[in-house]
This record gives sequence, C-alpha cells and structure tokens, in this order.
Amino acid sequence: MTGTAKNPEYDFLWCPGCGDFGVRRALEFAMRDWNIEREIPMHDNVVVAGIGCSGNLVHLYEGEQPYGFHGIHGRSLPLALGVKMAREDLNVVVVAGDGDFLSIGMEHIAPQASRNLNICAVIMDNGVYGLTKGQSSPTTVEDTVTSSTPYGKLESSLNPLDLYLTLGVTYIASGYSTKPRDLAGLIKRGMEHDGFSIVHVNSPCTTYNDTYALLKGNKAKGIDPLAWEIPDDHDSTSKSAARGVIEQGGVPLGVIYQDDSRPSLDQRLGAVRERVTGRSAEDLLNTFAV
Amino acid sequence: MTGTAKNPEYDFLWCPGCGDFGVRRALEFAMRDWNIEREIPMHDNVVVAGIGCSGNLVHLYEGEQPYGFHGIHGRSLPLALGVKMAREDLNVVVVAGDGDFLSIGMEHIAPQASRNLNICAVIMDNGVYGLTKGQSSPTTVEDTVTSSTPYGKLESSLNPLDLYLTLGVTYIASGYSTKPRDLAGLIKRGMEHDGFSIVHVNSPCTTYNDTYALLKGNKAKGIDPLAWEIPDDHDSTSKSAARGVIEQGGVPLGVIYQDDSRPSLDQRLGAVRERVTGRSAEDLLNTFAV
Amino acid sequence: MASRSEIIVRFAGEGGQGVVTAAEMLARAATGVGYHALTFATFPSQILGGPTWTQARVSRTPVESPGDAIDILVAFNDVAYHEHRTEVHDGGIILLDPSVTPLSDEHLRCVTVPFDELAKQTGESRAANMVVMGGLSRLINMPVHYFKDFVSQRFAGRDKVVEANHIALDLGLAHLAEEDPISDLGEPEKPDYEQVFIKGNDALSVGALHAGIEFYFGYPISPATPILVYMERNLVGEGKFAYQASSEIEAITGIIGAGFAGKKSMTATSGPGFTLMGEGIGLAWMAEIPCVIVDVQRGGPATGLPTKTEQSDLNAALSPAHGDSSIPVIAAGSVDECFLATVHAFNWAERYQGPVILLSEHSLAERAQNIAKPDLAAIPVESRNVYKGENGYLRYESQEISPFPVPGGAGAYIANGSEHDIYGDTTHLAKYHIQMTERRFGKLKLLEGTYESDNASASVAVIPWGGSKGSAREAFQQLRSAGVDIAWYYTMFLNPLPTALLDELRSKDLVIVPELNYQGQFASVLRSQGVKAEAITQYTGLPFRPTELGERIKARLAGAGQPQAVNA
Amino acid sequence: MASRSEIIVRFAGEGGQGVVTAAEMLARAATGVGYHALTFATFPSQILGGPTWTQARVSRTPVESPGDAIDILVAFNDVAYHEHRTEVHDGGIILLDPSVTPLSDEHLRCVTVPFDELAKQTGESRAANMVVMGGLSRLINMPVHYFKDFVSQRFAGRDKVVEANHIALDLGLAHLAEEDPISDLGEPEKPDYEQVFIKGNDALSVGALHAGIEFYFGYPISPATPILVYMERNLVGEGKFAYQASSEIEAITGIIGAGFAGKKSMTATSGPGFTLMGEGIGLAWMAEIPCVIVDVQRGGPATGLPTKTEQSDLNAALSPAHGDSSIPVIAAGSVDECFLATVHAFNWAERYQGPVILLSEHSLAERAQNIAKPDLAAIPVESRNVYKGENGYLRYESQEISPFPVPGGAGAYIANGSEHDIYGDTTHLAKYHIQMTERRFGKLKLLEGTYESDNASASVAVIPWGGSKGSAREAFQQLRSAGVDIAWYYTMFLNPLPTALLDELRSKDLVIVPELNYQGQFASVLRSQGVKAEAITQYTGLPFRPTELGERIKARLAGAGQPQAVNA
Ligand SMILES: Cc1ncc(C[n+]2csc(CCOP(=O)(O)OP(=O)(O)O)c2C)c(N)n1
Ligand SMILES: Cc1ncc(C[n+]2csc(CCOP(=O)(O)OP(=O)(O)O)c2C)c(N)n1
Ligand code: SF4
Ligand code: SF4
Ligand SMILES: [Mg+2]
Ligand SMILES: [Mg+2]
Repeated sequence: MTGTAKNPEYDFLWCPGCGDFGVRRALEFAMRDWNIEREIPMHDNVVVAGIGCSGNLVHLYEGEQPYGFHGIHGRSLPLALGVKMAREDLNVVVVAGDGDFLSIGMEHIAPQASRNLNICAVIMDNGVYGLTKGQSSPTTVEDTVTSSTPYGKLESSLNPLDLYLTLGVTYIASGYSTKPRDLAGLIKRGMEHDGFSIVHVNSPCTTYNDTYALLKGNKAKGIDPLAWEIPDDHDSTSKSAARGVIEQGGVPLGVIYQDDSRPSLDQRLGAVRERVTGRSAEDLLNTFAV
Repeated sequence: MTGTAKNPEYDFLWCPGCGDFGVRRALEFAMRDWNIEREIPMHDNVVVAGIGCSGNLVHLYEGEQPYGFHGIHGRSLPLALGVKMAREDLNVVVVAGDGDFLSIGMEHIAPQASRNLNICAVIMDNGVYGLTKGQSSPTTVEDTVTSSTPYGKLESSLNPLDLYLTLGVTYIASGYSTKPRDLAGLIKRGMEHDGFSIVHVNSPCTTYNDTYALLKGNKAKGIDPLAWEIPDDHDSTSKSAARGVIEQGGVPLGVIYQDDSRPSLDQRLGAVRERVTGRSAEDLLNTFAV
Repeated sequence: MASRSEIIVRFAGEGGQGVVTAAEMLARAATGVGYHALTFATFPSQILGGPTWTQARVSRTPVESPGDAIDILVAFNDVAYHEHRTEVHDGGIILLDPSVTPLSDEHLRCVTVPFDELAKQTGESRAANMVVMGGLSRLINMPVHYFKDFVSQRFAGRDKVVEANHIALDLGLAHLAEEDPISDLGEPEKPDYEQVFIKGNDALSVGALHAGIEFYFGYPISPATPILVYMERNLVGEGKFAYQASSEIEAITGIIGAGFAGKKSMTATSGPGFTLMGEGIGLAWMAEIPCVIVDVQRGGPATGLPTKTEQSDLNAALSPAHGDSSIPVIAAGSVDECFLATVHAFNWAERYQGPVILLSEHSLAERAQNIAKPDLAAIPVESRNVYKGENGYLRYESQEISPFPVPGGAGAYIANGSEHDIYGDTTHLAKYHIQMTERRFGKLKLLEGTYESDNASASVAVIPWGGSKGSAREAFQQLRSAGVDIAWYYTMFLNPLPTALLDELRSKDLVIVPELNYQGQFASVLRSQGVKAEAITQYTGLPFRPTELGERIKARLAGAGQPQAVNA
Repeated sequence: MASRSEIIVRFAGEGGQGVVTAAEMLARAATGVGYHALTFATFPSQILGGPTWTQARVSRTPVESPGDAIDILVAFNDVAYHEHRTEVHDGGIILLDPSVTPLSDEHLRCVTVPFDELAKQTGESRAANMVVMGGLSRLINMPVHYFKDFVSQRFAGRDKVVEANHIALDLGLAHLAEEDPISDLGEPEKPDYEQVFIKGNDALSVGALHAGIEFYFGYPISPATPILVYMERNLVGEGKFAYQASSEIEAITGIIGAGFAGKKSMTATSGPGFTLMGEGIGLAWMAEIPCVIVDVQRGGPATGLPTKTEQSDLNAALSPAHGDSSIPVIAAGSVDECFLATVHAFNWAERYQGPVILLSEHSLAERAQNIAKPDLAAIPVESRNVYKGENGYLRYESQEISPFPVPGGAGAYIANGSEHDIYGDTTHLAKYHIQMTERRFGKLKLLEGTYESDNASASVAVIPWGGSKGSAREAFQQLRSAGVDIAWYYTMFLNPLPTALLDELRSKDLVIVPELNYQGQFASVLRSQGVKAEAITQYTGLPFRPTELGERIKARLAGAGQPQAVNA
C-alpha cells in the first residue's frame, strides 16, 4: 500500500521516475502562490482530471486539497467548462494526458478555443497511453513500435502546439516535467491569463516511452537535446513569431504565445448581462396568457 | 411531392437557391469524368453523407447511382474510413455540412489527417445549421444573431482551411457552389490525390444565411467580393505559401495545398503486408498448444 | 342544426402555405373566447415546402388528445386532398381551393373557396390563411369577430396588416355565406381560472425556470431545439448560463460540471443525442451530481424519424449506460405535465443528488394547448442540502445521502467516476464497491412519486405512459360510458415507480399498456416487476386515436387469458 | 497422506514480484503433464507495483471456476500475508519469505523459504519465482521435473536462464525437503485429445480469425486491450485491416463502414467504450449492417472498476441505443466459449445482417486454462448472402431478409440510419416505418440458439449466464450430490433467448439466476418474459465461490415462496 497524506488506503502511485511527479509538484507550487497572492482558500480551486496515469494527479496532490473532479476519459474540458461557467470566480485547472486530451478528447479543444474559456489546462504528454500499458497516442513518433503498432506507427504524429495556435488558444506554453519551478511559473501565468490557457508539458513515461535521454541530449556523444529554452527576446504576442518557434521543432520551453486582446467567454457573457435582463418564470408564463 | 428520377416518393428538396444544388452538380460532373477516364462502373463509388441539408445530396444525386451511406450526425469520416480501408479499390467521397464536420464531427479530422486516409471530403459550408433551422455553427461569423445566439455569437469563428493545413491534410481546396464546373475540377483532383483530400465549399443557405451578395461583392457599391481566385502562380506544394493564401482572408478559390510526398494509409499498410505475413487461425491456435 | 361539443379541423398542404400556423391560430383564437383547444402538427423534414399538416381540436370542454376522425379538412393542394380525404368522417366537410378537383364523395361535402385569389384582393397575398379562417368561421359557426379580435391583438400596431387580414376574414366568410355550417359548437364557457395557451416545449422551459435552472447547455436537434432557443433567450442574468454546445457529449459533460459546482443544470435533446449522453449520465450517477436530461422523443432508432412522434426511448432511458444504475425517469403526458414534470425532475435531482431523465415527445413538444396557468407559488421547488461544515469532510462516508459540498466553500473532495472510497479517491476494494453501490441505489428511496387511478376495483386495468395519456384517457372514458369495467392508472414517475401503484397493478389479472413503440417497452418493464402487463402498440409516427384505441382495448379484454405474443 | 483431486494455490504480493506470472506458470506446467488447470488474476490499476494476486487451481479432472478457499498461499510480503491468510482453509499452508512475521494460526501451517536470498544464489535475482515453484513442487507433491521441463521449453536456446532457473527450482525444493506435502495430487491423466492452454481474450481473438474477421478497429481499454494487441499483430494480409482507433465512436462507426463494404468486422471494448458505441450500434441495426461488438465487462458504472470483474453491462447491451431495437447478445461463459461465442457472433451477424453484441468479462479475459483444442473444421462459419444480380435492386423492398449488395458490385443503394423506403431514401411515411420496423425485428427469427439442461424435470432451476457459469455449475453439482432436486439450464444466447429454453423456464416454480451485479439484470429480463426468476447477486468485483453460491441457492430454495426484494 502506498497511501497519501490524506488517505492512507489510496493505492495508486506513479512508476519511479515518471514525469508526472514533477508536474504535480509544479502545480502545487503554482496553486500555492496563486492562493497566497489572492489570499484565497484552497477550496476556491478545482482540478478537473482526465483518465490516465496523468489524471491520477488529482488524487496524489499533496498538502491542502483543492476540489477535484475525476470524470471519464476525454471529457475534462467540457467538465471544466461546466464548472467555470457555473462559478466564474473559481480557478479551474485541467490535468490530462496526451491520449485523453488529443485523441478521444480532441473534439473539445476547438470549441473552448473559439469561446476563449477562461481555464488553464496542463497536459502531460508522454507520447503514449500509459495507464493502458503502452499503446500509441497521437503524439507518438511515426514508425514507433508499441504494443498497438507492432509493425511501427503508420501515422504522422500530431503537433499539439501548432494545433493550439491555429485554433486560437490565447495562452500557449510548453514545459518539461523535470523543471518543476519553471513549470510552476508557466502554469501560474496560465491561471492568471484571462482566457483559454494550455501548458503542454513533456512528462516522460519511464515504463513505456522513456524520452529523458532524448530531451536532455548528450553533449559527449554529440546528441543535441530535444528540449530548448525559448529565448527571452521571443515576442509571444506575435502569432507568426509563435509559429516560428513551433516550426523550429523539438520541445521549446517557455511561453510561446499569449493574446490578451480577446475577451474570455465569461467576460463576453458579462457584457450580454449588461444589455439584457432575464425575466422571472412568472413573467415569462404571463407571455402565454390567454 | 418532389421525387427524384429514381424515386418518385422521395420528398425532400433543398430550398430555392440553396448552394447545395451546385455542389451536387459538381460532384456529378467529377464522378462521371472519373468513371469515364478509368472505365469503371458507377458502383465503384461510395458517397458517405453527414446529417444536414448537405448530407441529403446522397439522395438527390441524379443519373446513375453510386453506393451511398447516410449514417448519423458527425460520423461521416469514420464511416468513410471503414469503407475505404475495407475496400481500397473504391472511390470514397464524403459529403457533409459545416456543423456535421466541424462541430460534432470535429474529433475525426485530425486522425484521418495523421493517417492520410485516401478519401475526398466535400464540405458544404453555409455557416449555419440548416436542417435544424438556423442555429450557429463553428463557421458562423462572430457576433451574428441566430436562433441560438439571440444576443450575438460570443465565439470567434473557426477557420477550417487553416485547421486542415495545420493537421496535415494533404490536399486542400476551397470552392464556391455557384461555379460547379470549377468545383468539379477541384473535387476530381481531390479524388485523384492519394491521401486525405478536403474540398471546402462555400455553399450559401438562402433561408438562414444568405451570403451570395457578400461572396460576389458589389462593384457598383464598392463592396469587394469575399470570394477571390487563387492566382495561377500560387505554389500549392508549399505549406507557407498555402498559409499565406489562407491568411489573406475571404474565400480563396482553387487548390490551396497539395502534398504528394506522404504515403496514404493504404499504401503504408501495403508496405507492411510486404514485410509481414498473416497466419491462419489453425496456425495461431497451435501457438497455444499444450 | 345539431349542436356539438367539439370540432376537429385539419389543414393540409405544403410547408410555406401557412399550414403550420393555421391550426395554432384557430386554436389560439378559440381559447381566447373560452373554448378549449389543442393542436397537433407534423412537419416535413424539408426546410421549405414539403407535405405538412396540422390540426386543431376545438371544444366546449377540456380535451386531452388530437382526437379521432376529422370534421373539416382544409386542403391547400391536390396531393393534400388525396392524402387526407379518407380521414374525414361521414358528413364532414372538405374546404378546397378551386384549383383542386375533388372526387365525388357522397358522404362528404366539398366546399371551394379561392384562397389565393381572395387573398390577393386584400393587397396582402400571404393572407390566404385568413380567407380560410373567414370561411371556417361560417362552417363551424364561430363569430368572425373572434378571429378579428385575435388578429388585432397579434398584430397590434401594424394597422395595415390588421386591416388586410380583417378584409381577408370577411371575404372568406362572405364567400361561404350561403353554406350550411357543419354544426353549432355552442357558446364557449370561459373558464373561471387563469389560462395560458402554450406548447409543450415552452411549458417545459418555463417549468425549468420555475424550478430554478441556472445552467443550460444543449446541442440542436429536432424536436428539442425550441428548448435550447428558449433558454438562450431567457436564461440570462448573473450566475446564469445558457449556451449552445458543440455536441451532445459536450452538453452532458458540461451540465455535470455545473451540477458539481452547485448549479441546477439541464440539457435537452432527442434520441440520437440522448444515446450519446449515456456515458455522461453514468458519470453523474456514479459521482452523485444532480442534473436533468430531457429527451424529447422522436421516431427511432438511429437518425430515425426526426419529425414524427414515438415513445420508443424508454428502454434507453432506463439503462443509458453500462454498469449497475437505475436513473430516475419522469415522463410528461400532457402540456401541463411538461411544466410540472420538469419541476419534479429538478426536485428529484436535487433531493437524491443525481441525474434525472425527463421524457417528452414530439407530439407534446409541438402541441399548443390552453391549460390552467400553473400557480407557481403552490408548486414547491427543492434545492440540494449543501454542506456547510469545515474542511476535512468525507463526502462519501455515509451509506446514505450526505450534504453536498460546493466548490468555493469548505468540504473539498474529489467527485469521481471511478469507484471510490469515502474521500472520493479511486479504489478497487470490494468493501467500497459494495458500500457505494448500495449507497447509490439506496438514495432512490427518497423518490416516491404519485399516481392517479379511477375505478380501481376492476380486475383489469389500463395504464398508458407519457404522451399516450390523453388518447388513452379518452378511450377509457368511452369504455366506461359503454359499461366496460376497467380500471385506470397513470403516473409520470416511471422510475422508480410509486410502490403503492406497483402493488395495485400486481393485483390485477391484466394490465393493458398502450404505447407508441413496437416492443411494448413499458409493458415489459412492468412484467419484470411482477405485473401481468400486455402492450397495445402503434409505430406509425402518429399518436393513438382514442376511439380506435378503445376498440383495441375492448378486443384485448375479449381475448384476455389467451397467450399474447411478446415483441422481444 | 490423503490423495486429493485438486489443489488451489494463490500468489500474493506486489506487482513486479513475479506474482502475475507465477500462477500462469504453475498452471501451464501442470497442464503440460496432463493436469487440468485454471488461473484467476486481479491486477492493481497501478502500472508498477501495487497489491496484486493470482491463483491457480490444478486438478486431475476438468475444473470450471477459480474454486473456493485456497490450499496454499504464497505471500510475497507482509501486506499480502495479512490480506489473504483468512482465505486459506483449515489445514492449509502459507509459504512465506522469512522477512514476514506470521501470526500464530493454529489451523494453518506456515512454511518459510528465503525467496530472494536463494534466488540470488542462482545468479539470476529474478528467479525468486522459481524458488517458490521448487518449494511448491514439494508441498503439492508434484515432481520438480515438470517445472524443469517447462522451463527448458519456455527458455529454449537461452541456456544460462534455463540453468539458473533449474538451480532455483532445486534450491526451493531442497529447502523444503523435510516439509510434509499438503497432500498427494496423484498422477495426472493426460487427456487423449489435443489441448491448448489459452486465455479468454486470446481464445476470443482466435475465434474471430476462424470466423473470418477481416476488419478490426478498436480503442485501448482494460480488459479488452489484449484483443486489440492480438489483432494488430495477427490480422495482416491482403484485404485485412487491424488498427487502433482514436476513440470508441470512431471504432464503432469504422467497423460499420467496413461491414457495409462487405467485410466481417469487429471491435472490442469495455463498459465505458461500449456506452459510447450506442449510437453506432443503433445505426448498424437500422441500416442492417453486419458487425460484431465485443464488450469485455469490468466493474461499472462510469469509469468504474477497470481491473475487476462484473456482469453488469447486460442491461446496456440489451438496449444500447434509443428507439425500438433488439440487438442480439451472446455471452461467453468459459474460455472455450470465448472462442465459440465469437464464431457464433460473426455467424449471427452475417446471417441476419446486423450488429451482434458479444459479452465477455474480466475474469474470463484473463483466465488461462487448458481446453480441448477447437476442431476448426467442425465449427461452421457463415457468410452473408451477397446480392449478385443487376443494378436496380431494391435493397429494402422485402419484408424479410434480402441479399446484401456490396459496393464495387451491382445493386447500389443507400444504407440509411434515418427511416427509409425500399431504395434506402429517407422517408417519413408511416407505411415504411411499419414495414421496416417489422422487417428489422422479423430477421431475429433467423437466430435460434442452443442451450444445455440437466435434471430438467425439477420444478426449480438455476440458470447462470456468462462467466458465472463455472461457479454455478460446480455449485449445482454439489447440490445434486447433496440430493437437492434442482434443474440446470445454461445458454450463451441471451437475446433472442432460445424459445424452447424460455418455454421450459416458464414452467418452473422458481428460477434462480446467479449473477455478478447488484440489480439482478438477467433475472429481470427473464421476469419480463414470463419466467418466475430471482437473482442471487454479488458485487464485489470478484467471481462467485462455488460452495458459497451453493449455500445461497439452498437458502433461497428453503425460503421459496417468500416475497423477494427486487433491486429496481
Ligand atoms: C471511454 C474510455 N475509453 C478508454 C478508456 C481506457 N483508458 C484509460 S486511460 C487511457 C489512455 C491514457 O493515455 P493518456 O491520456 O496519454 O494518459 P497517460 O496514462 O499516458 O498519462 C485509456 C485509453 C477509458 N477509461 N474510457
Ligand atoms: C447526434 C445528433 N445530434 C443532433 C442532430 C440534429 N441535427 C441534424 S442536422 C444538424 C446540423 C446540420 O448542420 P450542418 O452540418 O451545417 O448541415 P446543413 O443543414 O447546414 O447543410 C443537427 C444538429 C442529429 N441528427 N444527431
Ligand atoms: S506507466 Fe508511464 S505514465 Fe504511467 S505512471 Fe508509469 S511512468 Fe508514469
Ligand atoms: S435551409 Fe439552407 S442549407 Fe437547407 S436547403 Fe434551405 S437553403 Fe439549403
Ligand atoms: Mg499519455
Ligand atoms: Mg451548415
């Protein structure tokens, strides 16, 4: 039995070295700072989790507990939409895996981008389906052999950052699980951003797709690291600069794009409420009077 | 009762002026030429239709009849995948509306793009849900008042061409329903392309979203037409040139992008079949022998 | 001329000829002066044009169904004439434009009125409707000023329109001045209570607002779309949200998120969308989140018959998802009940903290009817018991219902769609699966609905459900008048069924269930609960006709005891 | 030392300690020499580590369930020891590493073997397994060369591994040389027929291949994933397609497209994915497209209990979508039936031209067992009747099944999920809805399954379904041995049920249905069809134990006639 501080009977734990440990730590940092700055209690935060190793973060969260919703596979975004638009005052964070978010959950990204839903999604991309033991995911590299692609993956892999940018996500950051402090910064900035924020994290799966070596590279052997820091002079307000960063390939680290000009859905609804007043059921009933 | 040549009892017809008439004509031209060139019978073609005014094309098809599948809302792509990968020899064409393809069906585009599924999808975009009488669709322009957006649409509208390009669709054309001959050419080229082809057609809805005037513009009044011909010197093999065309806005007419370098899914599977031979059930059973 | 208590008029033609609004106008005008009226409409799926018909039943006493054979057919074109003439009963009238050449029907009276020609004379070519109404006012012996008053009110401020329509009414009337009325409907008795004239979908929407709905999220689909449209327009204000979803899956999951966040939330859909919501509904059951899912049934299966009525989604409603669950189901059976059932659905969802399915159907959704105006103050509204304690609350500790923690307040926990322990953490331990399963089912005990009965001592009974209530009630009354000893039962609460009702039904020798599906779905449910139930089914896309249904019930009673085929 | 016919060994510890493979190895080695064996496994949902246990039942005669209390517990750690010790029956043995400190259990024998320490001595630290097996060979009195031969075969060509494992076996055996065996299992009698040792999911996959599957499309989900993996690897070749879908909705719709294109197609999933497939299944029913949908059940509802067994998806399988439909359902009840039922499912789908649901469950999927090798030549395979005529064919003209046109050949039509006419064009006419509804249901007559019975003259009966078959059969045999007069019935064919079976069941005073769910789902179905059925339920995530089940049946018989609570 592993257990958590809160729940001695809880019996799930990530594999040793799993990237998700770092992501959890980063989220804990970000949320703690968020609460302190605003002097708000932890229960003003809601973590909506996908199904996968990644989603189990919601149970493994340490210290004071936020609210959590661990729903069904692929539906973290619409659940989060429900929470956020029901209670615009809450800080709503999604945690999900690449399979959950980009395969079965794919349909939900575009609408939230169009709406500019004011939540922050933290995606743990390990390029594999961890919890179901190693099948290929949309971000699995072409030709890779996995249990579900015994003769190599026959699909090109999806570039999620490019997709987010095209769909109009208004805050796009890319991070790495081994750098929880940096990652915490990216997440917190995403929470602060008024609109749809996605922090896409490379969070390696030590059991089925261990990419640590690739990400880090190996100077001695002359292997360039996949991960690279976005330079300070990158203009994250420029869509074309953002596209440029993405097109350089590899795993850029930092804020890729941020558009503060578009109002978020709750802000737009607020504007409607100023123009239009609702009527009581009694009033509405009377419009049908004989 | 309207009826069709085939079926005197068939009782659906598009509204007068509906763009879908032109799209049907274009598809008829394209398929006729396709069959003649290959000397193949019409029953080697399959039209998979979405649910919407647009999808009814499959019933209104004139002359010799292809096979058709009119399934459920949003699922034309996976149905088409089933047909195509079951019978790689067939010409499989999808006909669907913007709501069907880009809202409820959104999740199915990315995987087919990654797979480079060798089918041709003809999307009739009227920026509205026609069949359900005028609600907003993903391509409805921001702020538009529709029956489901009485205070104006609060979402930015989706740019489907940009999305297709980002997802890696290997043939992307944009057309207009009033030009059935041109459109037929775009469709036929899409059918010829070995890979995932999308012909995105502006097909106005005279009843709920009549955009003819906007598309045509009005020289006299100094209103520029939304629709514009892509110049002959556009390099459709270049992704950045394609992006440039899309970023010019309006409704470009012609082939935006074509990538002939990526093998289609059936071609890739063919390559696997050359490497790997399947075993009989008897053989496989014997691997479990005690 | 014999006086009669009611009259049924059908308008048939093409979409766009004013057919759709004609029945509603007749009914609305009639209720305005004190008659009771109820409409029935069936649409083509085509947007413009296409064969369509609507019908109004106008009566001195309250009516509950579209009725039987028609008294007057207004045929706007040839096809409509031929399609519908056989449904006019002997002695009935067919009102035609002279362009239609009628057959010689001895037992029917054909009356021609040049609809379009007279309309043109008014300067408002779209007034053909009103010409017809003018003619009708003569044929059903209803003072034309009823219609004029209605027109004046409806188009108040648009004097030219009012005038043209008044002229059209006069022209139609004048044209048939010499024609004998079909009968005298008699003076209406204006009810002494307040009334509304409303469609089922609107009643449902207003019911949701009365129940305190705060969050609506839905995807367009016939015949549920009007609820989306109504909500988008009217559910506005601080803390309120009405929005079009990108799919039914997004819709159901969204309202669950809102339910979790403490809101009264709802979505409305029809069959195909309902099926897509199955996984979400299972989640709401598992995580114990209140929400209301409306299924306005149309013909099934698959894309089915989008513009026809059917009651074939009951099985799906009773088991929308895998695993052990028993989602509460309430079915509206009339326009009033569209209102009431919605309030009940919210109350149940709040009370037991879980999803509630509300079934309506095409014929109710589009039925416009005068009903007593619901006395809102007298219809209680419930809200969930919110947790008000400190942090450290164990949400799922008890074996029974427990206060509901709302984010933003103390009591943080994890709502979980996996089997969970008392914290909401995922678990695989048998003890928790047993506890939580029993907890989820145990909460259903909080939901005890009511039912109605009549002549309950009879050993055989009839129990319709949903929108077949009205036809069945009228059939029942005919049978009782004819001296047949049969009991009547009815409830909106299909799951859990009222326990006392079940006890009564179990004591009967035969329980007949009229329902609009092939399988006899409710009868099968009743049999599984120990009732000797047999279905009378119809799967035409249209409602039962009361008299025909009465005949079928009588035949069934005559054959009682004989083995009955069960549609599996 | 008393001889006995069977022995049950449980291995419990953490994932990664070799627990998962130990039971399989014991069973595999035992079947290699002629014993019968069956395994049971339950996994943590955690990827590495986490509490896990497996069990092997080894017997001189065929066995059908994981059995009752255990004879020998191998506890790899302290937690496992404490968790499982109470399930060892009196006189049983617990095999421990010395690091675990046992309680003093008078009626149990604790035997320690330094697993890891001895393993290290072999130079292969992962050989702890084999040390255990060596010890076991002494305790169950099974010649150690059985294991040695098995190891030589399994690791053929890897001499160092073979050698280390042989040493480990010897060390374990030597360590317990002085220990009394628990009993003498007796010489195995090697069956005189060919056998395979196979898991349920593999049997199902090979069954599909025998049935002629050409198209597989599926999304990963426990416990169905191994079918996807098997298909990806083995369904290759011209005209064949096995592929990972991006969701269950894509999977179901994809196989329908393939079915339309003339292929035998299948998908496999578990509860949550199955629910998502509802709309597609309704489409296949409506458009009359053959395809097979496998639901390897796990605990529900919602995300539920992914790694536990349950039989709670029957309701969902019987009504996966809105509208009138009755999808054929076949449930496998054993590893052999995982093979057979799959062939039947394809045959049915081809024969009646529509979707067929095949239910399996976690405990069968992961059960490894020796079964008689299916005689493929003797298991008939059906293929749909393909239309071979000219163009101009009216696909849906007849009231009955009609030849199936395949794209690429003459007979073009429109497969349609909306209600359609004889061309496949969408229609709203009542006459077609009636015709097509009756056509769709009428085709079910082509599907008449078989059933088995035993002591059929008794007035009370037991009828399990699916994976509870084995436990129920053993319970039944115990009851019969004890002189209880009870009948046995069983069928894989849950919908439509064999008509003769239904007739027999209807004649009983009481029909007891043991099933692994809360609601008593199958019992309820039987009641709806006129059978006096009552469920015996269990919802622990684990299978029935035969003896315990027998006791519950006996108690139920004693109480027969007393009112029985029905879980709604
Ligand atoms: C509807 C449904 N389909 C499938 C599953 C099985 N499933 C659980 S997690 C998972 C994929 C997880 O991959 P990812 O989202 O990348 O998360 P990871 O485990 O890699 O962190 C799948 C397919 C499910 N629970 N529900
Ligand atoms: C699952 C499901 N949801 C909703 C519907 C209702 N519906 C039918 S067509 C349609 C939208 C049509 O819009 P579009 O795809 O743009 O086609 P158009 O009519 O504009 O050509 C909808 C929502 C349905 N049939 N099935
Ligand atoms: S399987 Fe991979 S993703 Fe899952 S816990 Fe282990 S390392 Fe992490
Ligand atoms: S509603 Fe619009 S899209 Fe539909 S048929 Fe009419 S014009 Fe065409
Ligand atoms: Mg992953
Ligand atoms: Mg559209």
